[in-house]
Amino acid sequence: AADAASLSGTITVSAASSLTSVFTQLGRSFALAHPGATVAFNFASSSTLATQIEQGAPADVFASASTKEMGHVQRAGDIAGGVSIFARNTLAIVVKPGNPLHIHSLADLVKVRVVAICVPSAPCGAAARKALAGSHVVLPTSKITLGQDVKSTLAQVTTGDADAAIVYVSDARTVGAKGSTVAIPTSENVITSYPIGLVKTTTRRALAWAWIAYVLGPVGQRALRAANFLAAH
Amino acid sequence: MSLDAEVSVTLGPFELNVALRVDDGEVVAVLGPNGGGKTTLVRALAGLHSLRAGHVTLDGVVLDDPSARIFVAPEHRQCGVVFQDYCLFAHLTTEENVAFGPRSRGVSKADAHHRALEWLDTMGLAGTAHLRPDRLSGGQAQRVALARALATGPRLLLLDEPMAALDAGARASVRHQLGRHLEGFAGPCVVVTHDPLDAAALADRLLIVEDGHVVQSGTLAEVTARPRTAYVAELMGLNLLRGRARGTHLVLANGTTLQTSVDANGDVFAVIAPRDVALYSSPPGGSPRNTWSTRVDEIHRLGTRARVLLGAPVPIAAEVTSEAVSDLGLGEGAPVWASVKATQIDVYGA
Amino acid sequence: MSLDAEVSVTLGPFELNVALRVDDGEVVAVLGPNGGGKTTLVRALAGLHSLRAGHVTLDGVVLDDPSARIFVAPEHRQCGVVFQDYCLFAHLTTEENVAFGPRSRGVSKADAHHRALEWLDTMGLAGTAHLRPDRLSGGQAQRVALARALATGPRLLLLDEPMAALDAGARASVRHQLGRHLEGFAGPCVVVTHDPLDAAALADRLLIVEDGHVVQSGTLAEVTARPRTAYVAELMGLNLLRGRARGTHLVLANGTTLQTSVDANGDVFAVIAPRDVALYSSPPGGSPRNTWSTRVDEIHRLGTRARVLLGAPVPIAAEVTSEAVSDLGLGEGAPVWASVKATQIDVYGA
Amino acid sequence: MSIQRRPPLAVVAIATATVAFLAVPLVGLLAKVSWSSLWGDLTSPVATAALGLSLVCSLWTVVISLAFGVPLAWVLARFDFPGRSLVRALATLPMVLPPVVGGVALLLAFGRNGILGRPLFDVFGVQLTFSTAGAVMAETFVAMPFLIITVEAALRTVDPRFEEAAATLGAGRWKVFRRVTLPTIAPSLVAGSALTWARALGEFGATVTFAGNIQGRTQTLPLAVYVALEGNEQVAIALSLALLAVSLVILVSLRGWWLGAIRS
Amino acid sequence: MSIQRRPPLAVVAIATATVAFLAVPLVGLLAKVSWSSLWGDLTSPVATAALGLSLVCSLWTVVISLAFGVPLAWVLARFDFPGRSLVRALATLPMVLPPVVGGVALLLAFGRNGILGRPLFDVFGVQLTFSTAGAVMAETFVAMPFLIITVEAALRTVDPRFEEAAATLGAGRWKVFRRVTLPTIAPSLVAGSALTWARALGEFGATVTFAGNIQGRTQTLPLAVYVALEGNEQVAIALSLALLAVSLVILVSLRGWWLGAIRS
Ligand SMILES: Nc1ncnc2c1ncn2[C@@H]1O[C@H](COP(=O)(O)OP(=O)(O)OP(=O)(O)O)[C@@H](O)[C@H]1O
Ligand SMILES: Nc1ncnc2c1ncn2[C@@H]1O[C@H](COP(=O)(O)OP(=O)(O)OP(=O)(O)O)[C@@H](O)[C@H]1O
Ligand SMILES: [Mg+2]
Ligand SMILES: [Mg+2]
Repeated sequence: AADAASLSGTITVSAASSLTSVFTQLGRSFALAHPGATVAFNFASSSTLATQIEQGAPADVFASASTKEMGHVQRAGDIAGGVSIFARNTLAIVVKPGNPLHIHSLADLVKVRVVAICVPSAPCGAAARKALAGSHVVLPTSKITLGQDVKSTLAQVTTGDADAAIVYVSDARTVGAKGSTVAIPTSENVITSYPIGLVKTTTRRALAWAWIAYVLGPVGQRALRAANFLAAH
Repeated sequence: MSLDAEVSVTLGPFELNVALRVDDGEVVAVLGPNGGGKTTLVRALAGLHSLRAGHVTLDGVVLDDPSARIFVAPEHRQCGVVFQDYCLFAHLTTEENVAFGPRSRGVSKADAHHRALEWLDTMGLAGTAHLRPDRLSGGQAQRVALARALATGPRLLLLDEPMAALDAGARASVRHQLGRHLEGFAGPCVVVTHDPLDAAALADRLLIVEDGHVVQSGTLAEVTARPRTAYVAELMGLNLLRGRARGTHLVLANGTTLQTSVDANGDVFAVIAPRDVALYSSPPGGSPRNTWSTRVDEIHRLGTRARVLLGAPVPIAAEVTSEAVSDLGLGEGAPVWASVKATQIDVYGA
Repeated sequence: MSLDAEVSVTLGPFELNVALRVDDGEVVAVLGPNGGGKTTLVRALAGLHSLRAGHVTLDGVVLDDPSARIFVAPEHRQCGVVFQDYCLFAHLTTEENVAFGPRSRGVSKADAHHRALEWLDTMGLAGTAHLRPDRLSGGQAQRVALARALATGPRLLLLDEPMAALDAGARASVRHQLGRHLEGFAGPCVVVTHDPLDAAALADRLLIVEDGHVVQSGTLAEVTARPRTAYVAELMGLNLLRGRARGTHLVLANGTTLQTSVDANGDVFAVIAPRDVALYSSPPGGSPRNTWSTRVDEIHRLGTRARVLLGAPVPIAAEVTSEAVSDLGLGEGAPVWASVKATQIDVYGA
Repeated sequence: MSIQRRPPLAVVAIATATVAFLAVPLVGLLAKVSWSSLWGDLTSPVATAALGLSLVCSLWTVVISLAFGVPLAWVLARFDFPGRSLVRALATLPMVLPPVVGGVALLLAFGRNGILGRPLFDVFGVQLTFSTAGAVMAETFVAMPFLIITVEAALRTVDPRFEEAAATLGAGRWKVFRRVTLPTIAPSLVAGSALTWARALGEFGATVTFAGNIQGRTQTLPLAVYVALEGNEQVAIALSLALLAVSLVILVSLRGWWLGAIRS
Repeated sequence: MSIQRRPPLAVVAIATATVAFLAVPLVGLLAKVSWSSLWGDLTSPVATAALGLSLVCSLWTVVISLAFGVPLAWVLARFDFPGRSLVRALATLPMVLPPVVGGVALLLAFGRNGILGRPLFDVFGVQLTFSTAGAVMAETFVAMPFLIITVEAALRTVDPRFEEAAATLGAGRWKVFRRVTLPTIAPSLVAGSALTWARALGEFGATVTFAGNIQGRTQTLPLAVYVALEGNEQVAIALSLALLAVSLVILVSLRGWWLGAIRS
């Protein structure tokens, strides 16, 4: 680690909104571990974050929910050094409490009125499409409602009137009594990766690296696993 | 009778209490000082103020009676109203303004516009049919308002100073046209005016409203002969005095006594025409029984004549020629002698 | 002289071309038929219409001159204006309305309100100081407008029918007050009015504007004596004829010849007072040199007198008593004989 | 001609700055357009469906808002009743609510398990969520307050004496309202409709939450833009510009036409 | 007293239905509140920071919109210049733009690499993204058009003769505007400000895109609600209700006070 002086100040971490609760919690423990340092978070969808960084917004670290957005930013030359995968995720089906329509697999989804899936460009949407294609399930567009991110996709079932949603396991585990989770077998499932990297224009390089190391390190990984993410490797 | 109304309206601190009967075909002129309640009366009759008490009956149909909980909405009263400030619709042309009433009463569009054009023509406004009110002069606007009210073929006509903004020529001719129309008009008509000439030309009867009350009513001749308030006297150009009569002596409030030729007793009004008041620079001799010395308060010039307002002890006006004013060297505050013949003081019970 | 203006304004199809000079302390009354351009003139002088050509000069300072590209904004002209429709600010009380001007000219709030209250008092409106204009009667509103214009202490006064809505009593007293104020007023003043009495009482000079042009100007006596348009003649209650004079013969356009007592030649105006026109039911004998048979067009009743409008060949009005009307059995369309003495026809060059 | 003075320089400067502030971002968007692919982006089935749906839904929103909002505005402006200011505030609140929460609130009221939605579904079999009607409903919920507030304010400035004059001419209340009141407030009515329409056209959060994002049924243009934005910014910008162009044409042309129509 | 008639039944029915439509969803929200945790949810540092920031940003938006939007509205309403209807439409477009695209447009204009943002940063070192000023800017961009449109419409209905009368009394243009024009359009000014404020208060898409979602700096209440929705819907509803309550109080009290202040 670098010397304490360079580890004080504030960094801004642009993070995908699915990381909201786990990163908020990690930020607090990071601040405790590094007195004088604070982490400010900027939670939004990965693509919004990418646009902001391309337009020169003063972020120090970018934690994306997909390798695609990260690739974008990287190709634009806005990332200094390499990127690391710090977490992974996999899909599940969430249905109404008690599974009234008896959904047990992706194929059963053709029975329902409306399925909520993330927009194709969002990482969860790309993954869901890949999974559906992999198991040869074709859903007509009139049965698909597109959620702009995982949470709003999930909310279409928990709050709204959609019958099923394909979301990340990490999100599916939070539904509680408002829904039931149907697991997707590994053979039909898809795994997505969460990359993190240093934004080139950062002025607090040392602190930013410290944060990345913290997320990749044991504390970070433990917290991510507790939040139902899969380990990075 | 056709319009029978007893109007009690309260507007904040102002109270109006007026009883009024107007026969079919009769025209009643309402006169009175500013703020007397004339417009309020018109609005109450039109249904724009609801009565606190009393009633309005037109052709035996009750239009408003708070005690019986009857109130007929303005649009069902068939009153033609000319408003003091015209209230022309700014978004409609003159023609459309006049056609509005017939259209509202279900006349077909073509007929309504035909009728509107006829009325505009009658009012000498044919050329303005396509103009919006903001393009009209004040007098033109007033004539449009008149045409608009008449075009509905109303049962009751309410005209609030319908000629105040007209020029002298238009005034005479509109007054005449209005007079003819009113003669032909079957229903009752109420005209508010400040001009005794209008009243004389148009109205059968006068109603003087002051401070929310009727202070006098009757034909022009009756009202002129026996004014009962300062306003009426001033309107008719007369001096009005109030006092106690003892035989042919009239004692004013300030103790001054005038000699009259009428035998009376008790509280009386006395009327003196200004032209019967003679002015002198020194004590006059001769027959006039009432002669006193006073000062000039104000001088109002009226072309070749002048009105000289005199101060205590008898505050009246004298009308003399402009030459007399200069001959007598009159100016405001100047001393002067005044005299009135006893026979030129008319006395009647208060 | 103090106000010197040559006003050319174009408003759509309407053209105004008026030259006007008013000395300090002088009051000029502008009269004319509805739509003649009086209000337009006032607005141009106040800077609310810009000139197309000409100039407005006040105290030697050019306020508007399109050729020199000079235009002084209304707020820098120090004109007190009373608008024909008052234009009181609906969101301010009477007092605040009157105080608005002084406040705008930098007077302190306390002083402005003090001054406003004084003016309201002068106008007999002390009781309405805290009211909004929608609570005022028409006459009260007009007096507030007058007070508001005077309270700014203007260099030039422009009054557009300042007394049209006043009751007879208030009218005389406001006319007098206004007259006194105008006497004390150092600057030039222009009063638009329809009432020759107002003009007589207030103005030194008259300007008659018809259809955008000055058709006549001069003192009241000059204008009365020699009207040059039908409007002026009607205003003064006179009959105006136009024709060619050959010695003491006057030939009208329709060929009718009248005998006069004035030797003249060429195009002339002839004036006849209505009371000098005598009416008979059969051909009269006697001295009058002009006698003809005609029909009654209209009858306008004026209290105890009536105006009888006669048809061809000499379209003039006769003024007779109401009794005469019934004695002669006059009605509209009735045949009648008329006569005028040669000495009662005044003739002057056109 | 009444004098037309030039506006003071300071005001012109401020106004210009304001226009610049509002316009420069739009110019920025224009600069980003890839003109070569523009036509293809705009004529894709997804884009045309979304644009059509947006127009349909937003116009319905304006119609419904006029039909229901103007009466409410009239009652609020003209009648004194207990709780009036509360009702007025209530009518304003949907504007303040973050749109997504507005969508949640609509779900709670009109969703299949909602207060009114459950009986509606159980008795009539009507389901509003995931339907075009639901999209219109979401837009109306968010946009109608703009109409109500604008029209109410305008109604308060109408001089009642003109309405009174119309009544004495025999015009019933409805006729007075249509022939005198409405023409008088025409500018505000047009302005309010434009605000409502614009708000509805840009509506995103409430629609996506309540009505969902189903292509061809509830995927209005902003939703399509969002979907595109996550993947292909070019398409998103192209769609946004299409929205702007359509709005521009409609706003400019409608204004003149509408003002004219009401007055005649 | 002028006659006060009862409104026609049909109108009352429509108005009531409208109020119900707008109110039932709010009732639905209320029913969802977990009252036990409400106090804790509302007094968390995140919630109070977001609420404070929302109020600050939205009030700044109103102030800036008044300062810049009213002059523009005046110029649009009173002066005829070539391209006027284009400028008016331009001022309307930010309302139509989906807010997220509005945010992108703002980035393209005022981001560090934007048309104006780059010189601003290079010369003055001013960076608007991720700053509270940026949040205000985003809200202003989206909300100011509401003020401009409302005020312009109102200005068109003002009778110029009153302004002329004021001018002859010696009031300069500024004084005429302040003492005659503004009081006359006060209802619309208040309405427009309320609309602007409400729109700014609910603003989400443009803010999150342009200014980011940084707690205490740019995380306004709708953004906090969004973040809360990711985790805990209860908190999101509690925050929304706080927003509603604050709006209710401000709208109801401000209206009376403001109208009074302008008139006096
Ligand atoms: N809405 C109102 N509220 C309270 N008082 C009012 C209202 N309208 C009028 N008044 C008062 O009622 C009185 C009568 O007003 P009204 O307009 O009837 O007088 P008017 O006789 O028509 O006068 P004018 O000849 O000047 O037109 C006035 O003192 C006026 O101030
Ligand atoms: N804004 C305008 N545009 C076009 N024409 C107008 C406009 N304003 C007035 N006019 C016309 O100009 C003429 C003169 O109007 P003005 O108001 O000056 O008459 P006026 O002499 O004051 O009449 P009145 O005695 O009736 O008040 C009228 O014919 C009127 O129709
Ligand atoms: Mg009156
Ligand atoms: Mg005039």
